[in-house]
Amino acid sequence: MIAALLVATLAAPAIFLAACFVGKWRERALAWQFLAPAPGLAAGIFGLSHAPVAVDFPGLGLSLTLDPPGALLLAFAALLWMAVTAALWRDRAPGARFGISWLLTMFGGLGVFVAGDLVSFYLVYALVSLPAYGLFAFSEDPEKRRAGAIYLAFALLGEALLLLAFALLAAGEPHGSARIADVMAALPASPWRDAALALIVAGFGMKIGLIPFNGWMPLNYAAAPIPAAAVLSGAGVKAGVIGLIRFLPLGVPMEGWGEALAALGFLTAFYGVAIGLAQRTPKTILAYSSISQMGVIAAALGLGLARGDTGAAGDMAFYGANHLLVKSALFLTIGAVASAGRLSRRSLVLAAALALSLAGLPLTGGALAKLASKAQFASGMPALLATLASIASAMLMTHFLIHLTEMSGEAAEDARRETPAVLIRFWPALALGALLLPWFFADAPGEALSLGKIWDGFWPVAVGVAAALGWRRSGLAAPKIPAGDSIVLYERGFARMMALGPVFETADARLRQWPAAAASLLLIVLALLAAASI
Amino acid sequence: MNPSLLAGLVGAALVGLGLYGLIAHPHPLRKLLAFNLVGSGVFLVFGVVARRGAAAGYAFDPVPQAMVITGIVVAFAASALAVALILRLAVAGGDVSLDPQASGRRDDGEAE
Amino acid sequence: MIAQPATTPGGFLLVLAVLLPAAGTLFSFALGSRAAEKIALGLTPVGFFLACLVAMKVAAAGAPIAYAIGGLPPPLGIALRADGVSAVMMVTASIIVAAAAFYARAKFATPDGVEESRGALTFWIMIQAIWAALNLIFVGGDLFNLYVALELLTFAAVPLVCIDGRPETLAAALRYLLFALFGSVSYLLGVALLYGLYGTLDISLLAQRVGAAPMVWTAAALMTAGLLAKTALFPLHLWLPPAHANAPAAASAVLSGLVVKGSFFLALRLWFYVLPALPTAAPGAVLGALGALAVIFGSVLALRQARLKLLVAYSTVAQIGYLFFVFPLAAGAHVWSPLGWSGGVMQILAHAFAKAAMFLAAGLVAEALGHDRIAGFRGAARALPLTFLTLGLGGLSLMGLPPTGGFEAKWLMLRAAAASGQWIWSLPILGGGLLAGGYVYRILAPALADGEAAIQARPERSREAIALGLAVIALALAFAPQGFFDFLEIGRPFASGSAP
Amino acid sequence: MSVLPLLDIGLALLVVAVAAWTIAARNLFASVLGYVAYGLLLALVWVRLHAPDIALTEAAVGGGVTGVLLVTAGKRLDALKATRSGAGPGLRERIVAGALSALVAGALAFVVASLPTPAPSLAPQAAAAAAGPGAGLGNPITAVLISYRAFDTMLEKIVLLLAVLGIWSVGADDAWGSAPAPLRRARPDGAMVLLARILAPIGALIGVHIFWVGADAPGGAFQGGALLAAMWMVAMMARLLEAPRIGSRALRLALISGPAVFLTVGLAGNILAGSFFAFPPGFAKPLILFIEAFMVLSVAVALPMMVAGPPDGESKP
Repeated sequence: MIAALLVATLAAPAIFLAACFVGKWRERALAWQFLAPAPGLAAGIFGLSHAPVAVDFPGLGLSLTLDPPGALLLAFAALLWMAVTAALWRDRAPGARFGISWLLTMFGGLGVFVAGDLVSFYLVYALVSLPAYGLFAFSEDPEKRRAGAIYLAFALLGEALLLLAFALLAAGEPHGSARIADVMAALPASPWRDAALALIVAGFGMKIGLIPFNGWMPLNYAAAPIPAAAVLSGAGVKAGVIGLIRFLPLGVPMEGWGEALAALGFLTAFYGVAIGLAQRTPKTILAYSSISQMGVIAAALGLGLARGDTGAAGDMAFYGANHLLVKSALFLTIGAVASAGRLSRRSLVLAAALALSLAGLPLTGGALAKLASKAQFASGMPALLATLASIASAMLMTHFLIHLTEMSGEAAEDARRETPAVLIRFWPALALGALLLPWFFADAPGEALSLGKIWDGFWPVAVGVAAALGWRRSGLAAPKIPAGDSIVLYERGFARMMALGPVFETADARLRQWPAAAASLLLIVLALLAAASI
Repeated sequence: MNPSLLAGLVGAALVGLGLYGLIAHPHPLRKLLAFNLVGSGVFLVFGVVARRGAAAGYAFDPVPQAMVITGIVVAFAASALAVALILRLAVAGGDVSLDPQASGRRDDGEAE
Repeated sequence: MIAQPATTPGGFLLVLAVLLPAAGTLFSFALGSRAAEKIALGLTPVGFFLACLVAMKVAAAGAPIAYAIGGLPPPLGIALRADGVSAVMMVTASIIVAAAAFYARAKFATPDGVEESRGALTFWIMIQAIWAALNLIFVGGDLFNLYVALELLTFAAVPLVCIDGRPETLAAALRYLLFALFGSVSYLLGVALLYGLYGTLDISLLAQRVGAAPMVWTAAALMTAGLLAKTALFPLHLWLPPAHANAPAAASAVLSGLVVKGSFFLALRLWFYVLPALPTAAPGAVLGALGALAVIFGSVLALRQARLKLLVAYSTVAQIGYLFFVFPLAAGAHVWSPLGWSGGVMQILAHAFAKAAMFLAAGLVAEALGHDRIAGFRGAARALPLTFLTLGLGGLSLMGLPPTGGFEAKWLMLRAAAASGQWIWSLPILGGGLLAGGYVYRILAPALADGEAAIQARPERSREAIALGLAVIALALAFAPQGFFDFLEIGRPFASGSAP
Repeated sequence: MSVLPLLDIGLALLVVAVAAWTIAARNLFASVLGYVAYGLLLALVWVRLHAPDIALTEAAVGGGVTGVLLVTAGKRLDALKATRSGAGPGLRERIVAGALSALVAGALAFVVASLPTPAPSLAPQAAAAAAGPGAGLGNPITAVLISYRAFDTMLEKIVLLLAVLGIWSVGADDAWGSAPAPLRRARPDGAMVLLARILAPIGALIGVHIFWVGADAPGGAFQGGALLAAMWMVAMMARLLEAPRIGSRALRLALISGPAVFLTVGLAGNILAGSFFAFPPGFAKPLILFIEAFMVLSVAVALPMMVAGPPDGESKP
């Protein structure tokens, strides 16, 4: 049963995709593609109680697996995809180019949670990364095209790093198996362990926006229409989280590696907030909040790695699942607020609860997420940093709420146009759902309701909110930092690299002159002779 | 010095001369002559191998000699094809240079 | 090495596979261009069937099949031998030749009212001759016989380059011919030395006799350099971009997809079948380094082309580079050698199908838009969806993204590079993939963008389908089962089970 | 010390000197003439290497037909003012080129000088096979070409055919089917015509003779065919004969006849003698002569057509 569901998780989007290649079915396939994640949803829910499961198809070299962290993220991601997809195609009929990009991204976004061998994981990971270009970059707007090109460059670079990482993983497995479970079991003893780990952290770090690979994310979310930003920030980024969970050897203490990743994670968490506070557009602020939150996840995974704690995987899956719901709901909030014009008091409370959930506001899902991370941030320096991160998050989200209410007319108009009417109408329900749903999946929800825990969760949020409001009242202006911060430097470096192009052209033109080519022929003879004689 | 070694050295010298012509001569017909020099040098090496292989009542090993005959035919066919191209190019363009930059002719003109 | 009978059951198929298209060229020449088209098209299914039969025989025997021509075994006679790789290459060649032939019908039909036309006769004869030459290259067991095959290939390929008679194509053809001729004599010189050393040119006999002597290395260096000149490995690529970019699309597909692989295949034969017992690590590294330079230079230059066909041609320069990583990655009898070998062969196949598909598609684009300037592609994908789907799928394979044969090739090569500790080769493999991403993006991003492309003539659906079919094969290669890779090991010296 | 080694050394020096002249000559035409002389000298070297068959081939093809080809090309280029082509490489490049060429030639000389003794040879096998597959052929080279390595020879004839078609294909579209331009535009003078009238029939007879004895003595299909071709070219230059239209069916059939008959007999060998390109015992010699006769025809027609070049449309019917 569960095996069939796992297969169906991949087969359903594949079937819809195949239907798109028949001209007369295409439109209908795209309109009904909201059904494609249904098997994934079922598999996720079923998997929560039945995981871990693994199904192998040796003839195809394909394995599918589902473990509890994967099941939780799969269920939430499938739910999000279904809801947003259904709303989007009910409201309007996006073109085939957008629709197929959407379907491909969804295919990959569900597949990463069940792929059990290196090659299929690589395939679905590429799907969740590359086709997303089509969701926002085909535009007359040069800023969107720029965002697209940068997005693609990072995605391809990440793919390249991971390909090498996977090759090292496969080479370290003595029996030639490509199953993730097998290669990870062999990794601690592998001679390429350190290189593989570095590539894994860098490769998946690009997806989750770890510094210094964070710059593409704000550009991407600012350029993407709100439904796309919702699924990309919610479900898409979690491909990087599941990647780290799957490909970090969490059961074996890795001192050094763990600490390094934790430090990088915390650095990213604070860096994201700091740069985010200097931004003014709600979408960009949310992007920096994502960077910061992913930094927290990376830090927790790093600490888990250092201690050899497998529990970090489940904890961070829960943290990520909560972020998945909340962040996508927050993007929809921008649309809802924009179309309402002014926020009613009730809506403001709801939006604030949603936003501050990311800082661990008590009674929200965020409180549970924060509780889940406690095992990693138990005491000492990590605990302190985690608390500071909560405060910082609360500041950033307050900053977001302020700018949400002060959106320019043009930005509001864009946001209103981008968001499907259904989602605007049902926004309060969606927001409530995002706040409450995690309660049904937490291990011990009751614990979060104890007074002590409530106080623990409350005071950092209060401090953060107060600090943000105080800062605003002080009138101190934040420095102007362009969205994407470090990306500007990369672009400059890239332009300098592109300036090398003519150098290559000149060299090529020289080498293609007859005398040079003929002399090369003789040189090759002599070089081969010399090499063979050594 | 025995004749076959001498012929071998002549072959090597011809190969060297031809290779120099290949690099240094801009005119394609001169390159074609250089090719024929290298070719005949290679055939001489075959001839030396054949002569050294004299055995069983034969003054030479017939197999490499037969290969030379095949090789000469192929080399002639190549020369004839190259000459046809050179002449046609001279008629069409008036310029037979092989390096596009030297003649100002670019090789990235429109396709079809 | 296991002694093999000179002629095995099914060996006669190898002779037929060569003679069938050879006879086709003769009959076509006598009967004129109208008949030549029918003969060439009619032979394609037969040739495909023969190639499949050869593959089945090899698979059934689990060993190479062979044929001693005239019943006279080597060293005096000439033997043909087909192992796993030969059979796979024969099937590949037959598919791509067939695709190019059916695609070319629109351009190279003999016009009504004319008894015979120049372009038609030339195209239909030369494509059969290329096919015959390739089949011989894949199964030839004698180095001099292979020289004749190599010349047959060159003589058939050159006229295709200048078939439209424009001065720039004539210049390209002349450059190609002259450079290839020097490649041939270089190869032939090596052959002469090997004969002088060992008194035979039969590959398997030579493999038993060669030793690591300076004379052997001289012969190998000369032969290899000659073959590289014909393969257009950087920096010997002077002739390739203009020749492949200016030939008609169907011809470019065959030239880029197959013809350069012919001489490369002989380089494989030389290093892996004639000299497998020798320490080839250092020359292998030289070849790999040239390959790395080819990948980088070819990709950067492809990135900077303004015309689609030149871009695709420079991409061939880069993709040829990947082939040469097989020399450092598959040499010897190591545990990783099969990985490197499979990766190298997979790269041949993936590039053959992907590049043929892309050239055919590029031809359709040029016909439909009246030009092939990338800057003028805005909105073209909406007007020519199938054609740009073909370019996209082919591009995916060049980039090495899954699920494509190009990915499979890079995946295998990277694993071989990691396992052998030669991580240095992973840099050009990955860097080339990134650059390929760049040039594929340059084609597709404007084409997929909004806009109205001015279509002059809508391409026929059947020709679009042919190009797409090849791209789909390049995709399907990713799903090759383990049995396919085991098949590629049949007959490879040092393959598991036949270690010396 | 006998005279012969001195003669050998003198010949070797002369060949290298003439070769160097063809490379060093400033003038294109001078270089071409140097090459023709070189081809004839080379034939002598082949004689000294006990290779009379190759000497015949070299004299007929290397000196004769190639000479006409190159001289004609040189003249036509001269008429088109296309004998110069850009500036050559500079002095530094020339020095590098010289050094590289010398290195490769040096390596080659070293390898040739250190070829193993005793030399490996297939002569014993060829002698042994003379009783079998090479039955009845006194000239072992003919046996190699038509029997042991028949596959090479048949394919090489197809190469010739492809070259002919390749040459034709560079012609103009609207000239297709017509005859190539005459080898000489000008009307020849009487002496030339007379020479041709006398020379051509005698040469043709010698050509047929060379083919006929080629089975047992030096000579054979290619040498005979080449001589016939040369005589046809002499006749064409004297305007006694004109080049045929390339669309002519007879010409096409003559061109393919050699490889086609070879291929057919080769295929039939599988049924009649148990293997492709094998000859049934007892019929080997007549079959070989039969094949060679058609090869002579193909060669005799192919070489002049290759020299004549693409159809030019002026003699269109």
